[in-house]
Amino acid sequence: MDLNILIGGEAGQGLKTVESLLTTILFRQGFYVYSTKDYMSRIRGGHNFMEVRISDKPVHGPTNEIDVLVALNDESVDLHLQDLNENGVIISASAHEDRRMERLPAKEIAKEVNPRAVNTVFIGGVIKVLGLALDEAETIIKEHFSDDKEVVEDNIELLKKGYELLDKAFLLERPGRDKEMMLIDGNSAVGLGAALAGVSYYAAYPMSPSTGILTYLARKQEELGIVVEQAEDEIAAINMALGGSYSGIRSMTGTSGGGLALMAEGIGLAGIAELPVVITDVQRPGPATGLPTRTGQGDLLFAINIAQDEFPLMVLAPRDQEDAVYQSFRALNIADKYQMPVIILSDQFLGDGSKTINEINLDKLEIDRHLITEQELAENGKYKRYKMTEDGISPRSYPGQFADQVVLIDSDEHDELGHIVEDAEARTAMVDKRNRKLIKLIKEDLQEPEYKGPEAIDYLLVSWGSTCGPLSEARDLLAEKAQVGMLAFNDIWPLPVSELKKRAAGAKVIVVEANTSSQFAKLIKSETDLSLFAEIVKYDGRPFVGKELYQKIKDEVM
Amino acid sequence: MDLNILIGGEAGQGLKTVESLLTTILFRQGFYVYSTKDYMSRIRGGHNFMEVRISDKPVHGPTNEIDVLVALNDESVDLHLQDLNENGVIISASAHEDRRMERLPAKEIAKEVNPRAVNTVFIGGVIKVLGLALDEAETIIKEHFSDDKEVVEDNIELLKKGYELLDKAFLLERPGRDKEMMLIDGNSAVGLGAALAGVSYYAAYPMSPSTGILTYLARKQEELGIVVEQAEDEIAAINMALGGSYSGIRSMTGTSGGGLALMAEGIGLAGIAELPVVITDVQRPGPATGLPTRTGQGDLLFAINIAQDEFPLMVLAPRDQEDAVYQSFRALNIADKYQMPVIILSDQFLGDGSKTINEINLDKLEIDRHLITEQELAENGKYKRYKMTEDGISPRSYPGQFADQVVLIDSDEHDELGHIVEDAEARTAMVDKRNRKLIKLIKEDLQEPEYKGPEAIDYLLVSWGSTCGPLSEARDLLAEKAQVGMLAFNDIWPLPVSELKKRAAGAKVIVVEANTSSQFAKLIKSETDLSLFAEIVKYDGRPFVGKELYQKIKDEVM
Amino acid sequence: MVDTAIFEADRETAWCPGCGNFPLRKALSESLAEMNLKPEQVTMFTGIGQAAKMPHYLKVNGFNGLHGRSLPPSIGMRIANPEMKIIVESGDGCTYGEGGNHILHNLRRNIDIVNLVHDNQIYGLTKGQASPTSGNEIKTPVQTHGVNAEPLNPVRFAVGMKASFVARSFVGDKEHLKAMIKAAMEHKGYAMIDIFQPCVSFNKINTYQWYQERVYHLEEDYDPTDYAAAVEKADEFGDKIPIGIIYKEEKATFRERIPYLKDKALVKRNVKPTELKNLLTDFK
Amino acid sequence: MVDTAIFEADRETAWCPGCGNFPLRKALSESLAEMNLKPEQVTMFTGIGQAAKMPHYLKVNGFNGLHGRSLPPSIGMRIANPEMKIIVESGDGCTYGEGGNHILHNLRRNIDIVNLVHDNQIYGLTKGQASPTSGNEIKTPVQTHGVNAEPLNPVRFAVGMKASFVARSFVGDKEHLKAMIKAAMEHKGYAMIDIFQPCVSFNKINTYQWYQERVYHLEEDYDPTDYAAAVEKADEFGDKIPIGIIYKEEKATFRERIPYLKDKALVKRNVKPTELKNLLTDFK
Ligand SMILES: Cc1ncc(C[n+]2csc(CCOP(=O)(O)OP(=O)(O)O)c2C)c(N)n1
Ligand SMILES: Cc1ncc(C[n+]2csc(CCOP(=O)(O)OP(=O)(O)O)c2C)c(N)n1
Ligand code: SF4
Ligand code: SF4
Ligand SMILES: [Mg+2]
Ligand SMILES: [Mg+2]
Repeated sequence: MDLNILIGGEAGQGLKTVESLLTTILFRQGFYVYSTKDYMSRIRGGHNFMEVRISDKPVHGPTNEIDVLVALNDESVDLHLQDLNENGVIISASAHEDRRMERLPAKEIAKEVNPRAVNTVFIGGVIKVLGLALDEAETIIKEHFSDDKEVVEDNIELLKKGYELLDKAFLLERPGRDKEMMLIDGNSAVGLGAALAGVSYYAAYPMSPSTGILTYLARKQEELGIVVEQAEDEIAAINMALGGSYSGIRSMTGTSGGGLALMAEGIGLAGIAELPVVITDVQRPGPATGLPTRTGQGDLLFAINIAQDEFPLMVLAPRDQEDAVYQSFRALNIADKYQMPVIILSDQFLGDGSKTINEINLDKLEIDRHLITEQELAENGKYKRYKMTEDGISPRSYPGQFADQVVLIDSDEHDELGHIVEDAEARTAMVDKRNRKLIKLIKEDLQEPEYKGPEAIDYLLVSWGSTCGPLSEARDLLAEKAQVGMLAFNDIWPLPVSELKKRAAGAKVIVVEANTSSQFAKLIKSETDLSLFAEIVKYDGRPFVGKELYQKIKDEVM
Repeated sequence: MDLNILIGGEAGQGLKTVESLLTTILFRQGFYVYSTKDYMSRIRGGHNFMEVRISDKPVHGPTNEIDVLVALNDESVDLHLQDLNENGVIISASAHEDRRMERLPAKEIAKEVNPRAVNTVFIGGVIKVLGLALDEAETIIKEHFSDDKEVVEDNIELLKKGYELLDKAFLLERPGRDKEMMLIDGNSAVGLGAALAGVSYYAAYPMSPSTGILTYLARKQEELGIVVEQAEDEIAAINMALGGSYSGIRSMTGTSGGGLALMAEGIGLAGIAELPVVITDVQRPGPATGLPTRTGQGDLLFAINIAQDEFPLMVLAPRDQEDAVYQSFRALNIADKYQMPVIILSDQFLGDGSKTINEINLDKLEIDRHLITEQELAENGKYKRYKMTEDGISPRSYPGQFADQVVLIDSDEHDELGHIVEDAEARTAMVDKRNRKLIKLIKEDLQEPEYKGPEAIDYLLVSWGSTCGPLSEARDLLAEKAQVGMLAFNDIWPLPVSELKKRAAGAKVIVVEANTSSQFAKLIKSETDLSLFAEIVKYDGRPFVGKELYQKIKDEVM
Repeated sequence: MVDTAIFEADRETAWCPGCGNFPLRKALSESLAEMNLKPEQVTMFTGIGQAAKMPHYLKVNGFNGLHGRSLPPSIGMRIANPEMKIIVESGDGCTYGEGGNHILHNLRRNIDIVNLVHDNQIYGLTKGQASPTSGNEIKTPVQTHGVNAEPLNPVRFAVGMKASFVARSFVGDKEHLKAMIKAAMEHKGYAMIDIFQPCVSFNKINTYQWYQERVYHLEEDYDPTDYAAAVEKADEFGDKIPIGIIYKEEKATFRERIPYLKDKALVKRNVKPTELKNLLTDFK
Repeated sequence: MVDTAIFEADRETAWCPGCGNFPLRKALSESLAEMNLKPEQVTMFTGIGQAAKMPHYLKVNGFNGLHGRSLPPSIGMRIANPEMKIIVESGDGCTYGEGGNHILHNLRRNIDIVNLVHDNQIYGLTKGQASPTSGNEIKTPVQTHGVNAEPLNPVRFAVGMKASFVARSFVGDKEHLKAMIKAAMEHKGYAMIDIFQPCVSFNKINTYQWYQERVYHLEEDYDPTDYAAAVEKADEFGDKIPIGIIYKEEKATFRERIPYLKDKALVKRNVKPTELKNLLTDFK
């Protein structure tokens, strides 16, 4: 079973609430859910739509075919009818000439009860069409509107009305669920990972599509006793975070491309001053303003090469919403361990999309701050912030931690104490010390990409970050035609190469990514001697779709 | 004949004047000169030195051996004695135990005449030691202090005293000169190229080592009738320049790494809005503040990948001071032709160093603004700023140029008129249109690297930008041992690959550059299928030296 | 007076129905028409935000640049072109937040432009976070317990900087707003108008009614050239909020301080490299 | 009082002999000692410039960050640590030029720090270009015909913003400067001192003598809490320039506006993921 519900309408019509309620209802009923948002950079009007794909097996991305088309306005029917399946259903307030049409005069129905709750009529209708029961829906409406009893009653009444008015079209059965699951969007996932990792300070400037991380953490700030601060600009944001980090607290920021550009110099400061910090870049198409609410993977080489000159940093790209929780947690640990900036490359598709994931396993999560203890200090004598060490990692202390010791960090090239130096030897030694940290990271912490497929393959598909889900769906389909394997990278820089070299041997390598110039393919070429067979790109601002990818690879490449 | 004069002392002792006068005197006497500056990021004190290398044949870079050591303080003797040639001479105010010592009690001598002109005594001394006549020196002192007759007289008196007190050690002969030559530093060269190209607006924020471009153009602004404006920050600088460009005037900015980082978003704006602009990045070691007055080539991949997502841009790196004039001129032409940002990658070595070059050939220089004419407009009908064209170049007009036509540019993705669009097709089409410009550029304007060496080679040395000079000196020395060729790149992005592929066939490729991770080598690998034999790097903030490079390549690589 | 219609200020927009940006656009296009300007004689520089979409919604030359960077490109144009009527327009977040450093220094430059700030005391386009002018009491998805910083009073700030023309207006008072725009356009030097512009979607505090109840016209005999009086008026921001020209000082503009520039239009400059031979003599 | 020597304010510097930074350092170290502070109790945040090298030249915790960015990292520390004495120190170019947006918004945040601005009315480290406070008459290699913009009067700007503590002092008057520093350190909230600091290498106009002839102490009965009086005093910048606390207003600080933060030192916060199980329930 694999079913896709599309809800279309104008900005300001409450699409997001419909999507969120429906997604939660279906999730609670035991379905695997994947929902995506396609919206314009405006507050009212235009055309937006949300898709909710459900299945009794895990779903990893969107699909193009529609089974239930919920049209909050007429335009939605015109725009999406072409994708409606033969046995699909249109739920709309006005009539359309299509045999699949089910009219639900929501406005009229709601007028008598509560006009503001008009969309709940549709929710009821959808549940009926799917052939499900109302019970879970009622619970969720109660939770959602818990503040106001009257509103709850109105909504339940309308839910029921919508339910009554339509007929069952599908006869879905609730899947059983043998373990705890969660439903989470990528932005909240990054925020959750950070919260679990003990982030105490999140300084950021609002920017679509990254604002969800900011608002998730802001919502939790009082409960956690942490501080979320809106900076005056992104330059302030990164420097505020670095100040927090210097002071001993885990600090983080997040933005999208244009904001990342403004943070570049500050990220370089984190590099030379050896300050841990995590920056999430939720990518959108650019450059400059570009398409503010769409998706893409165009920031890869910019992120890896961010800021003038060189310094160790790590760039990682979560594969999906579950991975995002763990990677965000891990990023904060790695930043602390190596005293360096870590960039998380997310994107609008991952950040705004929600997915059913396994419950986060808290027992697997261990925080290590890597701060020196009184005893370690005593062994070292005078505290040297940039002490030369074999692995390049200097003892880290924060101001005020120890009596009589001060902590000095510097954006100039410096000596072990943090004082400005200019001579050639000191410069070279300090660069080498910093670079040694990456060698250790590669040895101890780098994650090889996940492999999926048979041992002997003809084709090796390669994804990075959020393209994993759709490409994995494509691989499963392709596997019916040929011997196809797939590598899904989440660590991007430094680039892990052993699994890649191993799997690529004898296979035709196809790299799939959402930008125009195949940036990941370029990276592979500059870091290995591999020849690539094909590069598949997309840069229209829309996410990859598994079936589409399957078709494209089959037709154009294989 | 190949002779090197080092002048050492503290900041604030007037080293720069000594170097500049001496360099000019020797240049006027017909020598080929190459002078470099090694100074600290401070105003007084510390240890600075300048080197002036002269020859009767062209010189392309510094050397480490010293023939004349002019020590304005004692520390200079201590620090540089080790590099003094057997038959070298030390000129110093105080006595040192070395047979090569020539005492010149400049302070005492100057006290009686004019204490502020103390350094002129040394200039006189140097000229004598070299075995040259005073005539040219007198002329230049007169030019330099033209404002004040008394000062001129004092200086000439001291010049003569210094001359009288020392003995000839070298018996140089003035080389003949059969053509007009110029002596110019790299920063002025970029400024001069821009001035010749008709730059009307230079907006920048001071930053070592790029400030020389700003001050050169400021000095000329009144004469040229152009505007040089100090911005409040680098973000303003790039956006001010873009405003000028939009308005129809050639506009430019310049900075160093940290400032370039702050300009990243604005450069992306130039990309998507298709505004011509030239940005000079005079590289210094970083990241963050780093070594503000030293040299390096660490910004390469940052510059190529600057800003989020993708857009066509060009990056070029002048090979020397002469090339810098032409490349700066060319950069403004290319920016206008393709309506895109062009980054000039210079560095402190090139920017602060002065070289004897051939007179700039003005007849070779042609300005083309690529603005549409009234007639072209008429043929096109309504003006469309982003009209779809085969080669990706849309007709360019500026606001107010034509009655009834307005010019709209946009940082969002847009349609032909510049209005915001969000749909997938329009996005893809506009990205493709922009990208087509690079294809045309590669076909029509890309410069292959210069090749030097025999046709059949065993080794191919590769430089980019200012490393050309020292590497070329190393090649000449290596050519005595093996069949060695060399390619000197000045166009970096898009990367010209044909000459490289041709010369690399059958040769061992050795890439030489001033950064830690061999960025140009990475670029070659990602753009070609070449395997590289060796990568030679240096990142101590000091320029490459020909002989040193020769030694290193011979010992470690060959 | 030219026909207001030539400015096409009836184009479709992405603004919310009822938004204060509509009356602002109307007042602006009428002012331009009444000043007998044609679209090609006017250039609008904006940043990013709901306000900043303006150049798409009427016909003038437009530079829709980066968030926070509406002002800097306008300087480039003023240098290139002494004739062009330049309007810099953006939201309160764009102008006073991300772009704070530019307004700070362009008040000092006294560059001859008009700066219209759509002050809705909120970040509209990014869905309702606090802007620098948001009151402390406003709660948003980011400012969950209200705003931690004191609201910026842009007028007091600009008066404290002795900007050469500082005014406040309100989209709910079209005639006033038009008068302010025209006065600003006629003023020689930098002229800022902070314009109250209700955001019906995200700012539930500073509504049309909220402003209507508070704004009042400056007294007839108010003298905007009196600095002390201006400081006092600028500080009024509570139950009563004055609208009008709060401060005005005639002084040399940026262009006027460049002695050799005069009326020269650099956009007409024509350079021949061969005629610049004297540039080479410095290096000989 | 602790021994001033523990601050090691006699370290070698890269400053020019005779520079106004020397007396500033002396006054600072003496003030800290007289306030009984120890080096580890004080943290200094600076940007880049000659002034900004200060944390290398005396012993306190130091964050020598980016040009223009002296203020933002200090906010991170104030949030992490309520106890630490925080001094933000940098040049006029760094603070008011590149960093203008941060001072603009931190005046609003009223973050509890001391901001010492070395105002030499010039860019020292980059060899003498105009700074935002440079007078119009100064000519430099960039400002070849003088400065095109009006000089910023930082005190008038800060008073216009109603910053909670605005003072001006002069390195040539050590006792005054020390008194100002101590008052600023004791003040609850953001406290700025604009300090005249002659640059002997590049500013030949605003010399020791120039300042000496102009500065005068505020009258005994001057009331810095009187806004109107402060505005008037702030505007005096000519033949006579007042030094002292020009404006002062007690108000809630940034930390105080975060209700749940109180005296909590986040730097002591200890998190165990297994104890945060309730964070997962939102997603179930
Ligand atoms: C560098 C950068 N940071 C953040 C954003 C996201 N952004 C777009 S508009 C906006 C705020 C808009 O507020 P305002 O300027 O008040 O305009 P309004 O929408 O209220 O008219 C923000 C934060 C961006 N586009 N670029
Ligand atoms: C992003 C960036 N831009 C420019 C510079 C170059 N820079 C270093 S110090 C300085 C000006 C210093 O002036 P000021 O802050 O007044 O300090 P002073 O040297 O006068 O004490 C500049 C422009 C830089 N380091 N970083
Ligand atoms: S969000 Fe607010 S400011 Fe933006 S268009 Fe809607 S009502 Fe207007
Ligand atoms: S340049 Fe000026 S401010 Fe800097 S150290 Fe020298 S005298 Fe002081
Ligand atoms: Mg706003
Ligand atoms: Mg200064």
